Amino acid sequence: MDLSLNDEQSLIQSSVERFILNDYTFEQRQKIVAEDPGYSQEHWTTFAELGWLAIPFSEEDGGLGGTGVESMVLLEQFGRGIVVEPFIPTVVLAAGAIRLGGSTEQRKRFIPDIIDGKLQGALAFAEPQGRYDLHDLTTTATAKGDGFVINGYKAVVLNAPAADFLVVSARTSGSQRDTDGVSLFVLDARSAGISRHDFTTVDAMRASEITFENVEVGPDALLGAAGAGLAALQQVIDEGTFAVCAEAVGCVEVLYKDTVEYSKIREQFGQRLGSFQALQHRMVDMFMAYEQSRSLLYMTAAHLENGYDEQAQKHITALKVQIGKAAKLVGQEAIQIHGGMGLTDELSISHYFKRVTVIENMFGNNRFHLKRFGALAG
Amino acid sequence: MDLSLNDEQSLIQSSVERFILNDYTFEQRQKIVAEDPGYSQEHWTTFAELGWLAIPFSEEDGGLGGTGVESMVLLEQFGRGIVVEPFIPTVVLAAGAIRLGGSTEQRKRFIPDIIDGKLQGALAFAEPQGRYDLHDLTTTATAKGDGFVINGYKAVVLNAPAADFLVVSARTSGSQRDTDGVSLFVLDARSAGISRHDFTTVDAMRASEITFENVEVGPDALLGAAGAGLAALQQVIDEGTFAVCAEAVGCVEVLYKDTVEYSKIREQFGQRLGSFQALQHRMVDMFMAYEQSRSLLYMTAAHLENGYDEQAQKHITALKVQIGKAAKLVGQEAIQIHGGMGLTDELSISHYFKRVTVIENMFGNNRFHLKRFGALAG
Amino acid sequence: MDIAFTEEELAFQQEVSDFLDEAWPEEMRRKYSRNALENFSRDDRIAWQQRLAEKGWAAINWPTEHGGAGFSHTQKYLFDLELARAGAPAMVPMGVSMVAHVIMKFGTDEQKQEYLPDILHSRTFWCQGYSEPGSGSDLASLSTKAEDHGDHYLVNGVKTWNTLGQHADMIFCLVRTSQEAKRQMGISFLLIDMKSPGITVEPIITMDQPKEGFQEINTVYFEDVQVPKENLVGEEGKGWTCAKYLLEFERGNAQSPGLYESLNHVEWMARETQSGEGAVFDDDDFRDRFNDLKIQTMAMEATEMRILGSLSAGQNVGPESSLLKTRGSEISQAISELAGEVAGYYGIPLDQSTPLDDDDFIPAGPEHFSGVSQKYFNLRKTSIYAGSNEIQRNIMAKLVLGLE
Amino acid sequence: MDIAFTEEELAFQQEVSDFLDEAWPEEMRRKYSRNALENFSRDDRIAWQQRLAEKGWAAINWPTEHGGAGFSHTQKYLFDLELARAGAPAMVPMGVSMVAHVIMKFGTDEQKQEYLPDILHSRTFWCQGYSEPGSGSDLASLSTKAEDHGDHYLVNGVKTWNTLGQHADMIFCLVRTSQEAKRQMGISFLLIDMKSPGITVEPIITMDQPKEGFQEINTVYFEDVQVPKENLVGEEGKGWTCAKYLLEFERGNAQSPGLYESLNHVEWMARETQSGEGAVFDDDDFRDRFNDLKIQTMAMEATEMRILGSLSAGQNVGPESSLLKTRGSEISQAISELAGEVAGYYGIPLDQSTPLDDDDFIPAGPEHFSGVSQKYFNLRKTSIYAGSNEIQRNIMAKLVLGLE
Repeated sequence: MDLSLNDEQSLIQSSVERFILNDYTFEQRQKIVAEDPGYSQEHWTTFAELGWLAIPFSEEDGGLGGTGVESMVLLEQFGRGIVVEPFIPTVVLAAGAIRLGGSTEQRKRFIPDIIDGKLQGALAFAEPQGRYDLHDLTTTATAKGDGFVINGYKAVVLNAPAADFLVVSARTSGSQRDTDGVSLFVLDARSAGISRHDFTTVDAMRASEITFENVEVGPDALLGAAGAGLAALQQVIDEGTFAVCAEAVGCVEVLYKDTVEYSKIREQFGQRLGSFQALQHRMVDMFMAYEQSRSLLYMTAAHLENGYDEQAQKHITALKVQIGKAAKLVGQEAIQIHGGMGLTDELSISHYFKRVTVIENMFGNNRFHLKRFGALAG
Repeated sequence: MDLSLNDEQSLIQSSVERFILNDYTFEQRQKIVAEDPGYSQEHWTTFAELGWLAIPFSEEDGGLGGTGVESMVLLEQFGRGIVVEPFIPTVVLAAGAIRLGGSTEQRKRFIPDIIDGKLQGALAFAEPQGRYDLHDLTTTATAKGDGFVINGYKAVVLNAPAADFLVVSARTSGSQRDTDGVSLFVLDARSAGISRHDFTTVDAMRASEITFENVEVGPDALLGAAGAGLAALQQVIDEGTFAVCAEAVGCVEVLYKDTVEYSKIREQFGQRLGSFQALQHRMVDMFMAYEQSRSLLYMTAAHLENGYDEQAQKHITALKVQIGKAAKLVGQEAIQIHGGMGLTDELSISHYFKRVTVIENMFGNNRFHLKRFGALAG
Repeated sequence: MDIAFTEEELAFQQEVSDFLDEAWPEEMRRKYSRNALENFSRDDRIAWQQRLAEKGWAAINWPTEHGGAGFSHTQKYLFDLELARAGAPAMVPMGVSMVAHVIMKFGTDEQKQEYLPDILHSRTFWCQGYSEPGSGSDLASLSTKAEDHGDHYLVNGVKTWNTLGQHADMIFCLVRTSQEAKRQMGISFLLIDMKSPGITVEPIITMDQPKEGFQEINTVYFEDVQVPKENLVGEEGKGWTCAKYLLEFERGNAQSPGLYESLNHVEWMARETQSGEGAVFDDDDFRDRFNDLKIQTMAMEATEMRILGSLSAGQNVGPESSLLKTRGSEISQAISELAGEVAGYYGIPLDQSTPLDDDDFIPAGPEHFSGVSQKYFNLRKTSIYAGSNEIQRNIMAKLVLGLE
Repeated sequence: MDIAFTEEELAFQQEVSDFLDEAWPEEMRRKYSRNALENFSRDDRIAWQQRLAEKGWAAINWPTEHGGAGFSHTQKYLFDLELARAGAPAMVPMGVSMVAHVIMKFGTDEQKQEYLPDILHSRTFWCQGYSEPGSGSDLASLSTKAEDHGDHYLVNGVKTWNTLGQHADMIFCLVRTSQEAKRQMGISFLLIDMKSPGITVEPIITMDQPKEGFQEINTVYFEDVQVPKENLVGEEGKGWTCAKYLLEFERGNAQSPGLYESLNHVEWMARETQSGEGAVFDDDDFRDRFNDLKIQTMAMEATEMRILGSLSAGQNVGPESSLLKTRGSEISQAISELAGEVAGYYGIPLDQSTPLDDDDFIPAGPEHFSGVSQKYFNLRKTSIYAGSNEIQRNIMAKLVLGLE
């Protein structure tokens, strides 16, 4: 039983920490998000050079063979910088589907270029009527020749505006809410029949609504066996959930620590805010929420080291609940204790708050995961 | 729109308030509960003399024709004294069933003696498997001759040890959870076939588990039409719910005010407790919870003045939720802020806390009423 | 006790409802419910307020001698209720509900004649200059200076958290006219023309990111601004008295009608929105939490009835107003949180639509989810402004509980 | 990172489990789970502790030189886990986990020889004399006096919140040996024989109303009690140092095993208990709240692993122990609240049963509901004793967050 990082993991941690501190100040971030494409290609190249984009991939695929702990370490630091570069959409989600569901040929086709920072991807999985149910799909892929024709609509596809390739979930058989019959396809994001409505998100990311109209793909677009894609999709979403939780822990750390620091400087009625006992106790609650969230994050990572089994799934779902509650408490209190300044776009604190609010609504909110936790065995 | 008391109601209020202040100190109460029958017959006689036992009954039945507001005023003050005399079990519940469901003959047989303080009653309605569902009954009443034979088991019947008469819900037809087929019977508490297991409650009341074994009753025991007793029972329980809510508001008032007063005297680290801002803010939350509960109590009473309609039912159910939450918050905080002293039997504060805890579990807890609220129209 | 409305009251309610059908038609409602933030345009707002004024309903808290509506407490409640139902905005408060009361109480006859009619008929748009950078809830720490230059004051300083100043014709300010030992002394209450040379207005972008020109708050800079002496209200150095008097009017309105309306909207959205086999509203847990907020609102409504109802006309709400402010903000924030939960992924897109006719913004998802998260972000302000909830709790601890 | 246990650790866990099967058999478990309050009898408790001592497992926090179990952190965790699973009580802490550490650190060799073996083998039952009427969380305000009478101290005063003093052979006390300006000075640490003339023990009846003789706490009165000088531990006037040292040991144990056990019990009850068409546990809302507590417990477990696991043997937990104490008490209180909810009407009867063989108390309802409300009342203490949660938050604000 050991929840500490090994030397290699600690090295990643300090390298990312240094990057955030030196090259990713809030001012720099704000410049990046103000202009298209909403992230820095230069940073993305740096991520590739530092090997960060290779972390989750097997050595066979040219990656570093990370187990989850390494991604966690990276994303916790990314959270501290509210990094907007699309690591989660491209590396964790879209490439994750290829990593888990793709053939050797498919992996070779995409993963080396992803690791080199040359490809951006997006996972188009959510539909308006489906909410958080991955299997609730009206998008269809109908066999045509040896390939498929995809028709349907996908909601809030993160990083789609920049994506070179898309991974799409579509139904090859069965009815809307069947768990069988779900297939995953990887395709060129500029394929004929794809139209996008691009938009900015409240947390300064870019995303799209995507319509698929008679999009024809070849047989090599299918990831894994037809109709059996739900398991891979579930695992990708679980890994994505774990990733946003790691990021949220980093955000929560900044939210609570910045608030404590602010309270030490800011004066009201001739007294430092931090000397008011009512606020002290509330900041202690923020600290406790952070500390416990981080602990559960690390315990979940330790389970993932054992493999993506039922215990790991159960811990990921528990973690999402814990982080969701902690982030809401800490975020709301951070704004409240910052007072008027906390409401402004000018201070970084509101941006952390918005990021954790979005994370709470991603991949299933608190109540969704509370129910899933109850339904999972173990 | 007017939530204030009229002159007569104000008179009742100040008369009960005086009684609590002068004749019902905590020490006096503790003496009463230490001995059988667990309440003061002398006080009961006083209640009768002051006309309090006549409040809810119609003038036709020899009562004062109160509408709910008068009972509320009385019980709010009873709450301030954590009065143990069985006003709710006898007058509100057992006699309430007769008042609502009884024939002229039946009302004449019981109500005058109840008003005179000569009769004690108890309502035996809950069964272990039924929890808060009034219609979930395994107790049966089978026709025999022109009367009935009752068999079954009733749980936690308040005031049963002292009761002269019982009102019992039993199934005359249908299966366990049917809403039809529920009948109410009034019978002598010492009828052959009735056996009791008496006990004290955590809030110093007396109650019994009751077994009915071939208890024979005549046709005059049936209250209202056979099989159609659920409506009257539901109304009685709603009136009981309203009554305990009024009582709880009185308890909450004492819990919060005593805590504030204690915090003004008690010193820690050379400072009065009440000067610590963290405690001040929590005591403000106690105050707000009280104030809003009391407001909703009064608004509910105003609806009851209009009659026992859907709006009244909905308000009673909302009130139970509001009071349940408020009493839990205020009770727990009162104990916590009193510290070690709050844990003792010696101080009255823990007795108020225990009473509101019991009230929370009576007639449906918070979650039961939250669901009922959602199910009620309007 | 009596929960029912009289026939007269019900007739009044009908009258309000009929008026709103015409004055704030479905078309306006649709225009402003396109985005949860409901950023009204200056023109629409003024036109609407002038309609209210024509009807005699612009100034519901004014005495009738000055053109007040003369509503009873019940009428006020019903008026708020119908306004909320129709989705029509309340009057912008800075003129009619704030500075007007100070002018009525402390102003000269000349000032009353000059300002009150224009306020009543929305011919002048007012804003407020109280807070300063760094002052937060500690208003008395202000440092904007007004120096005596004979016939005028020379004003220098910065005011912030200024609501809708970009639209304003006039601003009422607390300024320091002398340095006294006790900080509350030496503060004066000044009316300043926003077109005066030396005034600049800069938007503050809040985290809900309203579109340019639709910001709610601003910083106002004063650089050698000349203000005629006749623009002083009350005595010089007694501005704190005016400010305290005004504060009493800030928190007296019934909030439950608006809260019910927000709840109804969330319920409607949750019934429209699918989740799993059924609608979001069919989920037990969701409905329980929704109903819990509804019950909190009922308790709030009952408290408003008790507190507001017990006042005779013209009386001010005491420290209990702190309770209403605190609970009202907490409940409204919780409702907006629930709305965000209903929106799910569609809480993520940023909505920067405006109510301007030439705006061709297309929302990413269903229109009713547009700006739902931004509304949640925006409402964080309600527990911070007008005396943060911490300040309100301090006030209640002191004035209601007697704790110091 | 590694979440799995080694083979050696699993073998150890099995050994504990096998031992418990024999030493704390199902029969004892049934006896004490009859009532949620689990008031153990003195005899059963001592017999059990002596069994642990025989096995070498009585003193899990002692160095092995004094007879400590020499457990690793993981072993401690597994030991706590199995104890909780078997429903076996932990050691009464006042001897083995409290005074023993002070004696080891500050005691003379004679004191070590005289007291430690008897503590280890539960031949002496210890209790604590710290708090005084009125002192609350402010320990340093104590006023029990120990006057120097040459070869002995003469002790006069009152100690309260004394746990299980009715069973005790010895008490360790903080007493005032001189009056100093700084209140922490002049306090000394004394060991006193409970059979000394002048000592009387009076029960404090707590709101959970335990049966006579089974009270958890007492007041202890000292009237001219003579205490030999050799019973002073450490230097005269340095008792505060002993007390502070001891406090570090009070909050270091893993609580999650016990919390999981309580949750399992609630789950079992909720599955057994009917509500409407199904079991209470089938209610979505109930299960969500139950699982929320379970997730809180998982986060607590993870925090314990991180904090306790990062210590090398003998190191003390820092201010983070305040986090564990605070959250542990809050979660355990919430679990007991949920248990009360399951019990419904059967939370109302008072249970005054005892584990004595001649007790013929018959519970009103199903046995598993006996004392459920009383347990809820009883656990209110956990956020008050050993430094209230307010004190813990003060400590964290100061030592972790650096706020003053």
